[in-house]
Amino acid sequence: MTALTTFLEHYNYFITIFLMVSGLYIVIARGNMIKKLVGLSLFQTSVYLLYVAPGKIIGGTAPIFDRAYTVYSNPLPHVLILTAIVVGVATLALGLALVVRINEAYGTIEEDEIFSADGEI
Amino acid sequence: MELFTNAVLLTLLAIVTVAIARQRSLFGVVILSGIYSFLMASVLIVLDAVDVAMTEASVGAGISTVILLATLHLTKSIEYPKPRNTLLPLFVSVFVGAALVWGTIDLPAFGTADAPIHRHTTPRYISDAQDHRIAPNIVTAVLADYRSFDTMGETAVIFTGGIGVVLLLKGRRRRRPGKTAGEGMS
Amino acid sequence: MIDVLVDAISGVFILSGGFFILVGAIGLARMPDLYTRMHAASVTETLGAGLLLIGLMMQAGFTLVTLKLVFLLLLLVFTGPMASHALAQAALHVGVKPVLAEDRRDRLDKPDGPGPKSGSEA
Amino acid sequence: MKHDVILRVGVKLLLPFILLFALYVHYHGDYGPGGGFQAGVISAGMIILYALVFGVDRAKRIAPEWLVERLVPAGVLIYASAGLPAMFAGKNYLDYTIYSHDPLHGHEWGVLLVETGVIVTVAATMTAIFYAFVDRGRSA
Amino acid sequence: MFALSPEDLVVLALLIPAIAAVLIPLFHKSPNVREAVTLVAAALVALTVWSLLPLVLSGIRPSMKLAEPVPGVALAFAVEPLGMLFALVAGSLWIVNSIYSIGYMRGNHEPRQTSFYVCFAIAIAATMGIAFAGNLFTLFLFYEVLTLSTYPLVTHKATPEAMRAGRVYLMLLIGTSMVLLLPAIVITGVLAGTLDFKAGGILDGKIGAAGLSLLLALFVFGIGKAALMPFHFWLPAAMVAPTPVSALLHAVAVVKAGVFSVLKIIVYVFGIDTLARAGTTDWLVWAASATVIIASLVALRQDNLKKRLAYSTVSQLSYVILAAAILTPLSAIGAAMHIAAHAVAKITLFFAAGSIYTAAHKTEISQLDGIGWKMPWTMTAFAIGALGMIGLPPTAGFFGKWFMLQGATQTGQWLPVAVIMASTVLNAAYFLPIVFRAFFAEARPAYSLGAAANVDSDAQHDHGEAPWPIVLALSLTALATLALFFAPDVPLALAKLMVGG
Amino acid sequence: MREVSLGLILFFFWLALSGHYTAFLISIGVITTVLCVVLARRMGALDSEGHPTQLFYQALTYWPWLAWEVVKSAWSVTKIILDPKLPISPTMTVVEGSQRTAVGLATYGNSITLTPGTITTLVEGNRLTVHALVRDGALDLEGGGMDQRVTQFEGRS
Amino acid sequence: MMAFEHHLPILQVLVPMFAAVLSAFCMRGTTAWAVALVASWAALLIAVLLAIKVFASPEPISYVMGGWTVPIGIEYRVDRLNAFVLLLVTIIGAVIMPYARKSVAKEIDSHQQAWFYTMYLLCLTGLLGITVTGDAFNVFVFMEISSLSTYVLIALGRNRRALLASYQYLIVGTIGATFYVIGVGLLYLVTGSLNLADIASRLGGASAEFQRPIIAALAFLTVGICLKLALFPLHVWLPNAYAHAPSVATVFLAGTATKVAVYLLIRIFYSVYGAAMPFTSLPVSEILLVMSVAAMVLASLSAVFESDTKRMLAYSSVAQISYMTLGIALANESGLTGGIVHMMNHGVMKAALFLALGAVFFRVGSVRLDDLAGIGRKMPLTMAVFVVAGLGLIGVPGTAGFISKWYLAVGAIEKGYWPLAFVIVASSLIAVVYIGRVIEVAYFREPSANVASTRDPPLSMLVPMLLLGAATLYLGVYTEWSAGLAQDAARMLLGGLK
Amino acid sequence: MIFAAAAIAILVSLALAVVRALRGPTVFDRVLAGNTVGTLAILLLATYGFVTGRPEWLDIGIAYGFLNTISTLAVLKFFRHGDLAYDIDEKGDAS
Ligand code: NA
Ligand code: NA
Repeated sequence: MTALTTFLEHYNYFITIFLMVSGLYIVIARGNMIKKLVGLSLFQTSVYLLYVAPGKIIGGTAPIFDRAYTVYSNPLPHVLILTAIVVGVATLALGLALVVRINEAYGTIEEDEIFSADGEI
Repeated sequence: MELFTNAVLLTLLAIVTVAIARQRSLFGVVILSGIYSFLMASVLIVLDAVDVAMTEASVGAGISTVILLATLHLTKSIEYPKPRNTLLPLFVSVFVGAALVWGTIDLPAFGTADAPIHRHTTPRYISDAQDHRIAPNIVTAVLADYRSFDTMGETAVIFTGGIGVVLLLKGRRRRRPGKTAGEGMS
Repeated sequence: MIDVLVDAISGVFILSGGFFILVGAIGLARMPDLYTRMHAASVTETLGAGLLLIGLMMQAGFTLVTLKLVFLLLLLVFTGPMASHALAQAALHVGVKPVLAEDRRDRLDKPDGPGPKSGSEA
Repeated sequence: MKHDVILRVGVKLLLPFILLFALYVHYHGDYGPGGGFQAGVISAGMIILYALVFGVDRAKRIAPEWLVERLVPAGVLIYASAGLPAMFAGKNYLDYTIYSHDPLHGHEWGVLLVETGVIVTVAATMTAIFYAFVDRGRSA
Repeated sequence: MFALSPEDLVVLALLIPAIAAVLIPLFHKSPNVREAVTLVAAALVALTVWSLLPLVLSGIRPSMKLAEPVPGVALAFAVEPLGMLFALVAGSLWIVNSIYSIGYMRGNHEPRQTSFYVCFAIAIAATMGIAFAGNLFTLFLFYEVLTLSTYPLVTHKATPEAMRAGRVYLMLLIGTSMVLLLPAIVITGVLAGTLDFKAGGILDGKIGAAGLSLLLALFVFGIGKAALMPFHFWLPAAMVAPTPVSALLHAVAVVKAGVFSVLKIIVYVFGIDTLARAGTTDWLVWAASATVIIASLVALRQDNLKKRLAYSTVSQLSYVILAAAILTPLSAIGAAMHIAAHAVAKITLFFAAGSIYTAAHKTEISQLDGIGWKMPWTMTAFAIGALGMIGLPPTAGFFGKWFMLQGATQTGQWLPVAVIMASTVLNAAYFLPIVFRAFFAEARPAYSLGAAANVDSDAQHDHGEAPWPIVLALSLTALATLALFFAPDVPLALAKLMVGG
Repeated sequence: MREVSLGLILFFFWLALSGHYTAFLISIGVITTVLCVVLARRMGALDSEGHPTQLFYQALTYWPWLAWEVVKSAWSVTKIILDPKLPISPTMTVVEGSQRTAVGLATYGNSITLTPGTITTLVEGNRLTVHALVRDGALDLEGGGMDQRVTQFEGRS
Repeated sequence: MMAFEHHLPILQVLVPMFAAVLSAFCMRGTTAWAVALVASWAALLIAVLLAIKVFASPEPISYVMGGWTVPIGIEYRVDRLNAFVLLLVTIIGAVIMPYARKSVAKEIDSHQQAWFYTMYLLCLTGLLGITVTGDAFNVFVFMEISSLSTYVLIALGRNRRALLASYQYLIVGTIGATFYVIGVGLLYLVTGSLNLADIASRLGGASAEFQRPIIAALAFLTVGICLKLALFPLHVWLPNAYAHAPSVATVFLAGTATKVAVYLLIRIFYSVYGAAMPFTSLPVSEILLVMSVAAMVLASLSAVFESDTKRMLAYSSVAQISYMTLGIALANESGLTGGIVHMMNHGVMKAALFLALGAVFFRVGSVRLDDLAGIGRKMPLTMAVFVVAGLGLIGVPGTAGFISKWYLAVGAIEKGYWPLAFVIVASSLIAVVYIGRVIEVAYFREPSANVASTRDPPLSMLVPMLLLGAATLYLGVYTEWSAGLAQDAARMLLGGLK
Repeated sequence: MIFAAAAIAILVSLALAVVRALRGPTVFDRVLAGNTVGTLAILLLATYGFVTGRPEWLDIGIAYGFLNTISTLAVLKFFRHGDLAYDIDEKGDAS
């Protein structure tokens, strides 16, 4: 019973962690460079939940002030995550630009093929 | 209702994540990650993070998709099917996950109002908003005033990324191997 | 009194909106190929979304929220078909063949036209 | 297919509204969700949409490449400069109270100023990135 | 010299060769000026250290601190009698060695002469630094500089063999110093709270007997330049270097720096009394004894002249260590004396070997039959040097062994006595036959002994003495070997001051 | 003319979105509106296609008609979806639009797509290739009812 | 000037940032270079002024953005530790700028040069920001500025492998940064604060209730930062990145980037967690020790077998970084001093080495070992700097490297880790091998055709090189500005341990 | 309650759309599903605003709508012309 309660109370965390693990897994396990970057994005995205979910107060409302409400969810994580999103998209764009250049240079975006290509030189 | 909606959306999110991991068509990956973003944005709405939701949708489902498509056009859209050894990655990521599970189980339950993050610094931001000190949107107030310096750094991050991409993609162009010439005349 | 009436009517709209949304989604899951699924999806986008939003407008009354809901509806109405059209066009271009009971495309050139044709699988 | 009528008409209809909405989001960041960043992304979205349908060359007539590339740092310049006057007034960096006799008003101006920096950089960067990718594809 | 304080003299002794090292490359286009710089610098260094001598003998102990990179770890100089002695030896021999080098390098048309003289000058500066080091850190610093500056000399010929020798040289010396000596210094610093050399040592009561013994082991093996077995093999390997370099290694600076450091550390860091009280240094006596005997036996089997000399050095160095390990004031005096004596004698021998190589292009002992009549000066000097090595009067070598024996017999340590006796016999056994061959064996036409390919042509062409600078140099050192027997006052006075002060 | 019209619409859009009627925000709204109009002009979005003011009155009657069409067809598609047998008969057909303007054609095409059960897939010249969920939908379109209605909406301009 | 003294902390970051923006407007490389030069020197001046101020006062300097109070606003906080790191970063930045002009002109396409300097300045901004800020999340923001610019700098290398190296670093760096953010998030969840000092003061109260999140946070922060600082075995990205980046970028990164990450680790361990927790109740010290020792030995060995000298030095960096982490792990005054001072010493030495290689590349167009034959006679000053700095790497007394090793060895012995002292010194022997290999080739082999006609680089490149070479020696003897300050910093950090 | 019912209907629809996105089979099925998810997200947002009593942020929905359109058109562009930069005016007769 308590275990179940704990599980439900921490469902957010678990999903967050699941997303994180999946993202990380894609990054490490996949050799396709675009796929890796998408995995990296997922990994970063999961952090959004880690920050934002605990900021939520049940019965609270969005942190935009209105006379009618007194309980607001925590705005600070939102601010931090806005920054994180920006960082994420900048990283993704840069990573993809690199992938484009790598594809031009090597003719492939599969890490395994690239490693073997470089090994031959 | 909040809990239920939240739980459903999170579950869908997890399902989409698995699908992304398994999807071999990179194009499919792009589409699925767009879906992921919309779901994430919905979750964020449920979590009262309206600003974040708007941003996530604009970035994840908008800009990211466009850039990814552009990249796919410049490269190729199918993942090389050669399977890698997935045991070690699995182990590493599951280990990281286990560490986090272990670390977060003591954290306050979802939605409780007396968690430490609600007791320190935030009350000040909220009470200031009550006094109309900066802006009704507390997120904006924190973003552009209390922690304005972070946001300046964030702008610099975009600047860095933007200049970086242009620097990498503009100028000297080499012919792609495997593609025939004459496709684009300019 | 009026409030209750508005509530009731809006409730009907919202619930039926939800119903058509769901129907569209079911169609999306059930239909056999891309193009037929698109028809189903458009139920969600048109009737489902329309009814729901109109119901919400009634709830909001004469406020800016209603106006925003109108904009939202207009947006869906304008962009939805564009997206569907774009999608169908792209799919056809790439060679995703529709499952057909009948192809009447040659009808204009040859007035008598051929009979029903069965399409290739998607 | 000479022109895709449906897309052309639809997009033409949409374009001004997207930009207006973006600027609305920008200027109402104080009151509701959104702000400079979201506005920047949506503005860039407008340029991208235009480029998708009418070609990137025409988009570059509206938002010339050189201008876009200059606006990227310009936004940062606006933001970072917004904090400077305070330093000359003996306050700490990014102290907005100096922007008005009424300190509360000063904050509003300050927020607006820095958000302007954000929208400029974000819109310009997203557009520049789009141009960069697309141009790479055309000349490859 | 008039207005110079004793401290200034110390600085000058380091500075002059350092300045020479900077000036020499400036004149690499005009070899005569370049060599003049070397000679002038050498003369000035000798002048400086000799003018420091009376001050030291009169009890003045110049000291200074230049910098303190780590609290308690200073770049400091302090002149004490032993260091003075070492500086005198090195400083004086540099002149002779320079004269010899000029003859040798030009005679053999060696390449890269400029860098040779630069490295040589740096090595002398480092040697001065070691001699005058006021603490372990300074000693260590110049010890490493000496290693590094002599590495290019060892590899001077740049042949694969030379490069290999250079690697051995560098890895062994740096290796032992980094892995053993440096930790020993650090440990000493942590235990004693200071690194300064102090009469009577700094470790008294700071560490137990076993610890003391272990620390001593770190030091003596860490100082690879002392060539205690098994860390001796860099010395024979380094024989590929030109002869002046060998002289520098064996006589002037390198190995002397090694045994000097060992002696200095035993006297001024451990303290003879402290070690004697702890009574756990027997192993050092054994190790040194073993080195003395084994190296002598190996030397006996070498046909290559320089190799034989090299093993002789290994053996002789351990005399010094043995003497120090006996742990009596008399034996310590003997050790100091032996440093000086071995220096002049061994340099004579190497000069002679180089002379033979320059004049006759011969490297093997078996080729030397009858050479004494062709090169009388050289071989006479060689004979004197050999006597010095054996320790027979009238050479300087006598006093060293004499004091060692006295110290050992006084305290009833019969093992060292036996070792010294036995090794004297061995010394005689591997040196006297060479002298004998040179003068009394009949010259044979050389046949291939694995030596250089041009042996045949050399055999046909008759040779005389080496160029005059070489002959001059080896005569001077041979004379010094004798002179030190008849006038041992200076080294003796300094050695006595060392144990008495 | 179109500039003014678009400006008014945009400004109304601004006011409707805003909800904060301070002097500052309203002036910003004006400026923004002007900016958008100028940009729309430069983008060529202010022609008869991009901003079809001429259709304003006709729209008032056409749209409600279309809305009812949507409801009817959505209902029929709903019935099909919920029918366990899924009674579909997908049909491809080509209809010819009788409209003379791009806006008219676009309206026709979009109207076809908007009504569930039919999708405009290709527009080539005046010919619209349509995919219909059931054969009857295709036949309806071929009947030209909607075409006429759109042409009527397009008017004489 | 007096009026602006108060603003020094923020100016430290603003100056390079404004310069980055200005350089982005520049059309020509030379103009951008001039901007970068002025900014780098100004940054050095500011760092010096800050250091003078900080080391003169017992209290850290605090500067809160926007005039808010801590922890409401973002605080810049300069104490002895980061004043020291600021010095290091700005010194390297200032020294390489005169060198950069010709090197960049040679290695970077002319149309990319201006923005190359933009990237450099952004990188500088980021590193200085990480160092000076007192806010955990602000660290992340500046970390990303420096990381993104670093990726670009690396990718601008001429070789196609530069792209690959950049991509790999991007992946690893982002994972590292995300780990860091997760750690910060957990800390924020249990303390409600983002200010480092404030977190530190609130951790005590929270530790009873949230033991596990606090430990998990420590783990994530540590792993994240260690990815950035390339601690073995998380170092795989570094050799490629350093080897293929443009010379100037390599110099700058090798001299500064990993050091700043080390700084951050020290900050987290000692200032935020207060040393007591990581080192007494958790096996952090032990784990770090093992990793460091492994790196010392294995990375050094990898360096021995490299035939590309830049890669060789990159592996050497991995080994040398572990001296710093070792110092952290020892957690006593001598050890920590050694770790901190090695940041400075290694920064100077490695920058000198890479500058020398950059000069070789400038003249010869290659830095492969075989192409360096006989270069010692043709580029005597360049290779002299290489030798001196190489000796520093080995840890020869009289060079800066010796000082670090001395403190570390003393720290190890004081802690009772006797064998460790031997490992520390033994690992420098491996450095003898790889530095020796270069020296052998450079001095004792006959010059090949393309080396035969070469000579030392122009004065603008030579002077910075000689300066750092001289600094390697100077810091080996006069250490009040290196070890002295480091010791001060170490004392301050360990104040919390007692 | 009514809102809740609608919200649940939307959630279920979301799930069905996600299923379609996973099952494909063609990439366009996924795009369709994605487009539908976008629409449903807008509707959920609108409904949820009424559930929580703060419906005023429909702006977000408008933003979603715009961006959904942009990305869908990008997809079309990608497949129809193989190039995002294709200029209709200049190279219209490609097909
Ligand atoms: Na906002
Ligand atoms: Na339809």
